[in-house]
Amino acid sequence: MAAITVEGLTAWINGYAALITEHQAELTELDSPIGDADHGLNMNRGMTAVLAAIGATPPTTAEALFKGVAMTMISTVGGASGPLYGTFFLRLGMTAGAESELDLVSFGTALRAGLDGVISRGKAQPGDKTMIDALGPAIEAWQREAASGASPGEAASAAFAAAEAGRDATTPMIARKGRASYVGERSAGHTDPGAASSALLFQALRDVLGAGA
Amino acid sequence: MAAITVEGLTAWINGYAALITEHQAELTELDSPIGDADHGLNMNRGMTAVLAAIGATPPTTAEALFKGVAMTMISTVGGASGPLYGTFFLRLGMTAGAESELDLVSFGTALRAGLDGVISRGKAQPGDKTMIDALGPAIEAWQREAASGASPGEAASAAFAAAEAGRDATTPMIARKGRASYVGERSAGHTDPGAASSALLFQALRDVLGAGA
Amino acid sequence: MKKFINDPTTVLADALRGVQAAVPGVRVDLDNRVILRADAPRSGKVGLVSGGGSGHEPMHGGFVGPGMLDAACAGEVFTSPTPDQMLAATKAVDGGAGVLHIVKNYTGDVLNFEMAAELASAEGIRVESVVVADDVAVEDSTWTAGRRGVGTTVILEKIVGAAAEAGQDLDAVKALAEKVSANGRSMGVALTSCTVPAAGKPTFELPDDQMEVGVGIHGEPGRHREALASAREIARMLVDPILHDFDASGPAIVMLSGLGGTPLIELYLLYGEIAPLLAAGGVDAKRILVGDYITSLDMAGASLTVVKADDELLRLWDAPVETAGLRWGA
Amino acid sequence: MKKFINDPTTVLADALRGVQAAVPGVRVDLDNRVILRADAPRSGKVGLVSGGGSGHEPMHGGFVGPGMLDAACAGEVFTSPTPDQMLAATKAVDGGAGVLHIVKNYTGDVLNFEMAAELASAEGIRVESVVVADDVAVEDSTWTAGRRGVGTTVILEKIVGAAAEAGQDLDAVKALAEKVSANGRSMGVALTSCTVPAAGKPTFELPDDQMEVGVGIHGEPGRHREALASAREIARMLVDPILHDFDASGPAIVMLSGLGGTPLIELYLLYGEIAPLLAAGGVDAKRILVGDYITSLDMAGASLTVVKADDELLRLWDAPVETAGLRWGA
Ligand SMILES: Nc1ncnc2c1ncn2[C@@H]1O[C@H](COP(=O)(O)OP(=O)(O)O)[C@@H](O)[C@H]1O
Ligand SMILES: Nc1ncnc2c1ncn2[C@@H]1O[C@H](COP(=O)(O)OP(=O)(O)O)[C@@H](O)[C@H]1O
Ligand SMILES: [Mg+2]
Ligand SMILES: [Mg+2]
Ligand SMILES: [Mg+2]
Ligand SMILES: [Mg+2]
Repeated sequence: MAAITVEGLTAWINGYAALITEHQAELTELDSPIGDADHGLNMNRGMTAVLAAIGATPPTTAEALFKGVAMTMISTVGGASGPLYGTFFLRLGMTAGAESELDLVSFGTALRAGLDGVISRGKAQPGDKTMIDALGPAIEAWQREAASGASPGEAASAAFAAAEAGRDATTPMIARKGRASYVGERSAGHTDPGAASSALLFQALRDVLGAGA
Repeated sequence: MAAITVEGLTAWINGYAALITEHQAELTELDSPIGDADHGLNMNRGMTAVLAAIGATPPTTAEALFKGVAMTMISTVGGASGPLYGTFFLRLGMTAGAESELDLVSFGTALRAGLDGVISRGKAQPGDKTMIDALGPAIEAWQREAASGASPGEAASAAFAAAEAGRDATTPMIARKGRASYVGERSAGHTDPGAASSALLFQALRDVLGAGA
Repeated sequence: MKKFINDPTTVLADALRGVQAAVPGVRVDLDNRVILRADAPRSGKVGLVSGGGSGHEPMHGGFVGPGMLDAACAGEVFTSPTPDQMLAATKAVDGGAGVLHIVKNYTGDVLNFEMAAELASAEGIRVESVVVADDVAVEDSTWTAGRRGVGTTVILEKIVGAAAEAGQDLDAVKALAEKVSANGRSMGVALTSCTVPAAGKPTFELPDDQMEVGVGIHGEPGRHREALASAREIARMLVDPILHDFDASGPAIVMLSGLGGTPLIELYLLYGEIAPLLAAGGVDAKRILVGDYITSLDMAGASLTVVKADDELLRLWDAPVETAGLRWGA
Repeated sequence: MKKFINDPTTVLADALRGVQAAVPGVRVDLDNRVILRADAPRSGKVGLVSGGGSGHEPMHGGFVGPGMLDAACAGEVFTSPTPDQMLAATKAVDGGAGVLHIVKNYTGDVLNFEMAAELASAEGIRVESVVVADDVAVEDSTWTAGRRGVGTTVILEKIVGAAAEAGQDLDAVKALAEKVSANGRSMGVALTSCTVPAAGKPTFELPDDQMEVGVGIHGEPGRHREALASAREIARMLVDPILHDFDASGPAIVMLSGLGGTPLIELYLLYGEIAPLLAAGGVDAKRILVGDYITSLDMAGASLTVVKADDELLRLWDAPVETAGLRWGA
């Protein structure tokens, strides 16, 4: 059965950091009409710090990798996204355990635990116009593909496609959580910045695991 | 010998008030580059109050008229011009005395006393780029014409011409008194607002006493 | 963007150095970005920790000192501080009687303080929290993030600070904080946007003849936009939503805070219009603050806060306080 | 022009009503536009009267109260008050020990206070005056109007207020005022113009990338204009002219005042750059104020004041004061 090595997972995080830097302005722009115009800044500050931390001592297990990502994000991002992404990676790492490689199903279980962490911390429901509207469908797709024996590339492609669809589905939603909820009905018509940064997370995974074609 | 009645003097003050209102924006404009952009506002506030005061109880002597003007200006104008014009009219009234009409020489003596009051209060020298650079030449011209037996109209025309020349002569001067002195050499090239309002005083006199042709 | 800064990315660190240089009686932990009472921890005293994004000065760092906060955590401009900052502050001020976290109701602040409380509890420190959510510009609902926390926070920090200074225990201090929080309402208006240094341009565009009614202190959009009105009309737009939201009659502590770019003469002028409206609504303004207390960088605007007060709250309000932002009796 | 006003012509009257509504312990004479200590006159105490154009709040009305001024006369915006206002104030605060007029060196202020002093003397009140002329941006000369009076006025009012409160007589109070005045220097910088309500447009045009170094508090032009610089460079532009003007080494009271449109976070940041420069110049900043104390309507900018201090001045500085603008120990 196909497995993902800790090197692959590390490449995923590095790729995510690069995508965040590339899309920083765009994420901040999305956060302007319905938030406080800092989501790109926040994520970039955090992922830049993550890159530096990983570069200093390359982790050898999934748990070490993701706990490191979590702690760095928690202590550098701030805002709503810091504790939420931090919790995501913390639970992901704890569930993945001290392994040097993960099969697709185990990785899916770990992703699901991360998502559950985000939900229990942020109390958002699907449809509240938050990052979980991208994370949820993406992780569901991954788990479905993994269960049906797909290749890593196939699973990642499906997850990314689902994340993008989930991100786009936030556009018409009326925000009920986070800063965007203050503008109430006027939040409709704008894509959620956290959903957009979550879609990038699965874009990075797809890029690392191959197009799966 | 020709005389100026208190009605004529009252008409002078009324005419001055009208000119100030008419030129308010221009006086404030002159006060912008070398002052604090309020000379027109200040003078208009004062002369509007003077009009109201005169209208309420028309004075019957020169002393009553000018003391009233002085007290009203002192209590409504503020800034540098309030006490200076106030002092001018106070001394003018005190020297003119409780008369219902004045000959040209007596009026000239009273004007001179007013000017002396401005100088002793403000300590400005001719050439310091202040109102006395218009008042001084104007009053000198009036006294010269009065001594040589000119008509009121002739004296007033000569005084106004001298006031205008005095006002224009302030343009190249470097201010040594008042707010304009803060900008030092950069005050050169701008006409002094107080000299401009003083020229209007003699324009009003000329208008009331006839062109003298 | 015209600001006294060296570099948009070092604003917070540079400003904290200024606080360190200018304010006696506080200690600035530059690494953790925490402003602390110089004499912290005070043994047996409940520790009060607040914090939030920067750009709202004097809140919160300006309220650290005897009779008010023990520590304030400074986040990046308009961004919640992080749990490790809060943990450092909590540990530094714990004198054995536990610590109260004073949190404004923004998802970021709430979540980060929650994590910090978990971490502090894991280290054996008893932590309680109060969340201020007083901005009547936002519709309240248990299904959403709820109201934003604004001006009531300042008044709460003063009152609760006096109680902690007087030796009240953590349960009492927490109950008092919840009482103040429940009794406070705020409403703001912006005449101009603020400019976040890192963004370099105004957060929102507001035409020269428009104002934003119900604006948030991070430049969040308000209830609506309308034509710039007179101070008299604006006073009504601030007072009415507060009086409609709760029964504010009786004694009160009232604060009219500038948002950073509005001079004091305008605030007094506006307060002159607010005072009769409050009186007509039965509000007896026993204590009044007019000035910059909770700001939004350089935004021109104002925010009105009304906290219903009883003798207990007024007595605690009047107790000595010695901070950069509020000082009396000391 | 975006301001909290009703009408450009009623700004002063409307703002004074706000002061009356908001500030306890003062009485506002709306007719004469004078803000008075509620308990004036105090028998046997030297009365302290200050005043000037409005638009510099909290100066001077915000400094009326126990331990500071007895009365402040409010002129129209940026225009000296008139002698009758000053006379009314002088009469209202004279407790038989005479009155000190505190005057900033602007021709209008000097002349109007002079006339008021003459009128008060004629009514049998002993009046002395001190004229503050501390702005190093202006070249000093006995042949001109001399330097403008700015920030030292605030520090003088506090110190002299403590001396008068302690019962010092008029000669002693006047001598003290002259000592403070002689020991103070100020320097300001503007990032933007102010807008006088009656004018409705900015007093001067300042391009987006320029600043005015040495600006006056009425928007008077400064020493020169130059490209907008970093806080670090601006700090040097404020400190150097002061240190070059006099030997400022030794203990000092230092004030960094915002000009009305600059938020506190920037003032602290700027002070963080000023502090080491002052220290390097031998200035031992014993007491520090950072905030809005002498403003210029909504101008973005700052003004630095350094007053050399000895034990006497520091002791008087620390004495209790209870005003809207400065308060401690009371
Ligand atoms: N309660 C929540 N649960 C899940 N995600 C949330 C919640 N609140 C906010 N978010 C996400 O966080 C994003 C905003 O992050 P960011 O801008 O970095 O923080 P802040 O709102 O504090 O400025 C939103 O776009 C949304 O996706
Ligand atoms: N010492 C002085 N002596 C005579 N005139 C003076 C003196 N100082 C100022 N002025 C006059 O006052 C005018 C300015 O008046 P105004 O703008 O009303 O007062 P302010 O300067 O207080 O704003 C100047 O243009 C000048 O003519
Ligand atoms: Mg945001
Ligand atoms: Mg002027
Ligand atoms: Mg934020
Ligand atoms: Mg003026």
